[in-house]
Amino acid sequence: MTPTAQDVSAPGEAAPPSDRPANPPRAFSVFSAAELQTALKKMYLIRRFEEAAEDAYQRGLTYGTMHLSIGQEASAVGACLPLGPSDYITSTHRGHGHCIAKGADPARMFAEFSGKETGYCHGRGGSMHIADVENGNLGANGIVAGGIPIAVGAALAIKKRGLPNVALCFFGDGAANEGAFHEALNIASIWKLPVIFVCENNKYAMSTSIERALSVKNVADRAVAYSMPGVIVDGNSLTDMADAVMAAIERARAGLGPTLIESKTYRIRGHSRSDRNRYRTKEEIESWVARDPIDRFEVELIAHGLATAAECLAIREAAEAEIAAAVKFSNDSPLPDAADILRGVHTPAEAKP
Amino acid sequence: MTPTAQDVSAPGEAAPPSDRPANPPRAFSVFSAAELQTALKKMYLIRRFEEAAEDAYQRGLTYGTMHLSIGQEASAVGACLPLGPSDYITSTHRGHGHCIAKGADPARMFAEFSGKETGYCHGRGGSMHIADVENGNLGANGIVAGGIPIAVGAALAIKKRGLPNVALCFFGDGAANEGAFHEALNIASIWKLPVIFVCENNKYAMSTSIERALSVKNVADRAVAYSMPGVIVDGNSLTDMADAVMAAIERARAGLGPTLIESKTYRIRGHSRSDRNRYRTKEEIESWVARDPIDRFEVELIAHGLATAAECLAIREAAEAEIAAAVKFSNDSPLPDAADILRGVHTPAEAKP
Amino acid sequence: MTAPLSATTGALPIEPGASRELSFAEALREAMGQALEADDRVFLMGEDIAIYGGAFQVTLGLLERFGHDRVMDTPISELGSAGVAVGAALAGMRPILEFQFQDFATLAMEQIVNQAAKIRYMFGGKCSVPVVFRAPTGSGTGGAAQHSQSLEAWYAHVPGLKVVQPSNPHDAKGLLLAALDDPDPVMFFEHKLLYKMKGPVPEAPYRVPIGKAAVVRQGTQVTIVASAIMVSRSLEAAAILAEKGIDVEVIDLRTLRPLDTETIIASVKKTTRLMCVYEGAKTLGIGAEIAAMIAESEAFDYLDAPILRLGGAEVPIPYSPVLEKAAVPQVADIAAAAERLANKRV
Amino acid sequence: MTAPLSATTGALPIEPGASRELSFAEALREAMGQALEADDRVFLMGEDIAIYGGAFQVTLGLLERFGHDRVMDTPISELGSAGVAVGAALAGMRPILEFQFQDFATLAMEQIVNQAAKIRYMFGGKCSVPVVFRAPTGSGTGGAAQHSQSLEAWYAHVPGLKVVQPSNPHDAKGLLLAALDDPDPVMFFEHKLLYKMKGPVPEAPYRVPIGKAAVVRQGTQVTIVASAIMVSRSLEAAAILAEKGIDVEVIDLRTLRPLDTETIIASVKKTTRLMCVYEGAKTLGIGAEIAAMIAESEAFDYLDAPILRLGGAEVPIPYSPVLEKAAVPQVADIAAAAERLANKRV
Ligand SMILES: Cc1ncc(C[n+]2csc(CCOP(=O)(O)OP(=O)(O)O)c2C)c(N)n1
Ligand SMILES: Cc1ncc(C[n+]2csc(CCOP(=O)(O)OP(=O)(O)O)c2C)c(N)n1
Ligand SMILES: [Mg+2]
Ligand SMILES: [Mg+2]
Repeated sequence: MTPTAQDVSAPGEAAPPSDRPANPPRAFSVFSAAELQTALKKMYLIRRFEEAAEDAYQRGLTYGTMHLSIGQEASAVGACLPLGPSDYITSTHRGHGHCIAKGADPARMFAEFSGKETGYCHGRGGSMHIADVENGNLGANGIVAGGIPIAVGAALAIKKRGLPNVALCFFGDGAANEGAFHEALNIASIWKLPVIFVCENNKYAMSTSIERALSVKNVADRAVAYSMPGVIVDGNSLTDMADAVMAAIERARAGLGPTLIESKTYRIRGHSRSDRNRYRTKEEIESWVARDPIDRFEVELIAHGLATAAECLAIREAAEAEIAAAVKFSNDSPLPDAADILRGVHTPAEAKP
Repeated sequence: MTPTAQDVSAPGEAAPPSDRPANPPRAFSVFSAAELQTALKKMYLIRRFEEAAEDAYQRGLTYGTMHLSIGQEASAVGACLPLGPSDYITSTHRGHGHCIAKGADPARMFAEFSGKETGYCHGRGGSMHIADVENGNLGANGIVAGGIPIAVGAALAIKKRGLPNVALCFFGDGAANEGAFHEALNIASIWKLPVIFVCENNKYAMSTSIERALSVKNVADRAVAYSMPGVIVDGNSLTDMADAVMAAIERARAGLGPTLIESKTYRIRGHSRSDRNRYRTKEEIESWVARDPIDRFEVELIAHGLATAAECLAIREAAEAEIAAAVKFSNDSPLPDAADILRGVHTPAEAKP
Repeated sequence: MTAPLSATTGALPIEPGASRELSFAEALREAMGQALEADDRVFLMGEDIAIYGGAFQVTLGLLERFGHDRVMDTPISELGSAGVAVGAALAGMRPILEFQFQDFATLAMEQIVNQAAKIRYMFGGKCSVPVVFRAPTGSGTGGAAQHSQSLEAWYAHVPGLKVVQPSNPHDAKGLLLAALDDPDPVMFFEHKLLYKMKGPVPEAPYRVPIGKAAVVRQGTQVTIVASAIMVSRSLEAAAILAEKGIDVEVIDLRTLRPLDTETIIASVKKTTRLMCVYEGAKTLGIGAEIAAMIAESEAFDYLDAPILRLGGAEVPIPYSPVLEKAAVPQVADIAAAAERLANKRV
Repeated sequence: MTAPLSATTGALPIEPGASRELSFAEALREAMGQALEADDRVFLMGEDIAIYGGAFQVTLGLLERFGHDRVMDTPISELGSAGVAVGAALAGMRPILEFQFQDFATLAMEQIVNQAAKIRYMFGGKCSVPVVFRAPTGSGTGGAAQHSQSLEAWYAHVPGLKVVQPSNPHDAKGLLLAALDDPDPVMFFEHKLLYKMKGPVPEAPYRVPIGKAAVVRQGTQVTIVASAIMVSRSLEAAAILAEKGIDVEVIDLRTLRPLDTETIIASVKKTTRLMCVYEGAKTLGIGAEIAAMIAESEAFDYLDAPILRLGGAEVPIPYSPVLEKAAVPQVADIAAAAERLANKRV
């Protein structure tokens, strides 16, 4: 779908066609302005969701650990933009962004984050296990690399069922040193499965920099060990991510098998609550704050006449309002009933298919 | 050491210097004729040991499973030729060859294979767990890829202790698809450890051909994923193996880290007792029988004037006699005492260092 | 419920017309064949299960009938394969993954225990993971320490898993079909020494319910609780003791998780003496749970003697046959222990 | 033996001059520092143990003192790291490998159980594998199902392993130094909620022997056997019951394998009532072994009531605090159960 007149008809400062940059990203000719604006909104939702989570933590309202993806929003939203609800994703401990990008409701997410009965997992899972299976999100995962073979399995199911879908698998640079990564990529390759491996390389696994843990310069350099393309993408560019994933989807649909995409990005916040930031410099962090993926996408949208500054502001405010409402929904929600603790371990007999 | 006059002074048909092939393998200038003849003897010991094992099995005298390496002798002996007793190896389920190559006593090996108290492991281990730790053999291993990280650990100990040694790790093509392979090679690379990975690619993991299980053409192609050299060697050539390992040792000693050597070879026998050979053709097997590594090394030794045909025959007969004696030693040996079953689980208190 | 096994042979009485003699391996193969025929979602994965027919030939011939898409050889990648099975199950399939030996499932514990067992609960009960993990277990084949383990108790400790371990061909087929019906993950353990055991197996598909033990021999003086190969050994021991006038009841657990506590408690109340026979290491083997369960149950008051456990020796399984035999309970050990127990009084 | 903990605070009485108050984490850190100083062969491996100081800051500051060669960050490769530790131990070193959470050791079971635990035996007793695997365990921090497990019982089921689980700073230091002396592999489990617990810890190196339980409170009516965080919870429960006139003895297991059966049996003979309190899933948790051991021991005859087990609920650990608390025994649960038990009669 190319943008229609209607999509860009909003008032204000959208650049006139003559001023627009040459060589627009492919995503700009595939997705409508409305779709692209929704992507922008998702980035704001992620940012605000995590700021709200941080705030709840600082005010002593939360409990478990949390891993924030602030700074990585383009990677999550760009990768999910070409996916539909019947495509699968698997996510990680740093999964709020992926989950919102795949279309989850922030209110039920915040409720889950807060351990409430109204959360996606009825409070059983928490931040690290939010899943939205109906929307094709097979869940965040507390185990580094745990989701990689699961995504391959989902792709196997897609292939067996003859569906046109893909499974997209998010993981970090640290996960690329797990045996599960190796086994899963090998299997995906030999069976030519429709799976897209998206490594979000944010330069650190907790405190451990890739220089000290990874035996190659780029995670994508490992693709040759599995005879699949290895693509390096600027993970702070939503459109670069979307374009790379679109190419991988085409490859997968053509029966050519998996692609490994390395999204070079950066997490602005610490690894988790316990991070005292002993392992990176303020300068490094600030240099990445300056490359903010949301700002960048806004500028791009405006430059290409796909949104006006006023629209962007409205989108941001709508996202803020939505997260405020999500927090309120969560705060107003009940905690689970302790008497109910066993519910969900096994499928009840009457539900058996 | 270059061969001395004394080394080649045996009577008979050794080729005169003028007739010898140009470009001799490096091993022929590094090892003495006596050392090379010992290598030939080890190949014969391996062959006869395994034939004797097969015979014992066919006569119903053995019990557990066994994995024969007939056809792969050059790989084992060539790789171990440059090693000394303070270098370590780790081996596999198909480990008789490695064990003899590293200098073990076939009599105690056969006793172990036969579950006798006089065996290397006092009958506790059997074929799949023969170890000879004093000689630097950290053991066969019943777990595919189980020995790979152990070899890396031994190399770490070497480095920490400032020793000039290496650890050499044998494994099969099938093992290259295990997560342990990936994790171990990555660690060895980032820590620049003195370890040599020797993948004996005999084209099959049990019944599963590399074409159906391995996502690259050569296992050595995976070396780039760990920034180490990947070397493909004709594993049926003892000298090619020895030369490749010598280069890897030099690299390791220079502090440059690990090497991955892929030894292309073939097992002539079935995978194990239970193999009904449903997965490969007679023609394929026969084509490899024609490439017998022992014949080939003999021809080479003779061509280069390092042994005479008569010497080779004598070596072979000596090996046959040694294995016959080993079988007799084993047959004459007692079984373990069942009352002793708990011995060896824990280090006795008095032995604590 | 299954008809009780005959005390001497361990075989089920043949219902005329309904069943033929099949081996344990054949019974499993028939169950998988029927499941593959009946349900498109079912497929098999494992190392060398296709052309080779599996290390123990359990899947022999299924490749020819169902092709490589349904009978898939995996690379030697236990963790990855387990994860693939979990993912496929989440996405609507019903995979059966064969581990070549139970020992190698140690490589896949993460996926089995952290993912398969927990996903349904962690996700708030919104999905399920219908996967069956099959694995040959136990000693007796000279496999030594890394090919002979009986770690069933590990899985039986994990909420979210079901653990099944048949003792005869009939139950092998019926429990495997029941496992395949189950929407949640099932560990299915097959003792290697049973693969060649013959017994009557009805041809039409049937289910042996998960979670139900079977009283395979009625008795009044001692209850022996066993599973897998220990059932036939216990029946043999019971036959020996019968000649000495000691009347032993034998319970075949069939399912290790969830335990059929009712059947065990009822038996102990009747016999007043309990012995647990199992192959895994005695400490924290399945018999530990059974003993503990009885010791805290209403049956405690009925006990006329301490609860005896005959488990595996506290060693890695040794290679040499003389040691290997000594490492796990044999018929004579069971008979002697049961006799001691029968004569003990509080 | 350690001096008994004070019943109310769970702290050891201070011997003047001999010890200072340290936290559990500090005690472990001191033990590792002293071992690194005393023995060149000792080194630490683990994820983020160097600059970061470990997820729970246990190794904080050791990098600065001993450098990257002795305090080694590993990639996220639990199986590989465990194998590297095993290999280094075989080749003369004494590695301590920290798993960031016990849950992740599921990835390394192969190396721990098939290799570390069995190598000495498989190799005929010719070598040993002196490696210490440390891991934080347990729930109570909102880590949810994949960061809160208590799978100690798995390891306690494995011949060839020793399994240690201290309950206070004093034992943490002494047991860790004892584990490092041990020529065989030792699993060392640290309950996360204990890391900040303070208590007296002598400065000079000392050992708390592996395999010895401690009677941390003397009592006459009920024996509670516990370990890790359940020791202080049981002591609190005992203090509550003391006010009701119920006199509870509390045993701190300290070592889960090998079990100190002697101490437990002696206590049960005295009190005639046994309760096992543990955090792992009730089924086949460590309490199953203790109950079963007593039920077959000479103490059986002394029992005046069934053996009670208070274990974890049969669920993956849930996230929400209200559920998480309900999933494992709390002080009130222990007090209520012990009171019921004290009033029970056969
Ligand atoms: C198997 C496993 N090992 C260790 C951990 C602890 N852990 C959680 S996140 C993390 C770092 C992961 O790094 P990376 O994959 O780069 O993802 P990022 O956090 O940078 O997004 C670690 C070590 C874990 N959760 N699972
Ligand atoms: C972890 C593990 N998985 C499976 C097996 C069963 N098994 C033993 S050898 C073997 C094939 C190994 O193939 P390869 O590594 O190529 O060595 P080869 O037998 O060809 O020498 C298999 C599957 C095992 N021993 N360990
Ligand atoms: Mg990272
Ligand atoms: Mg092979």
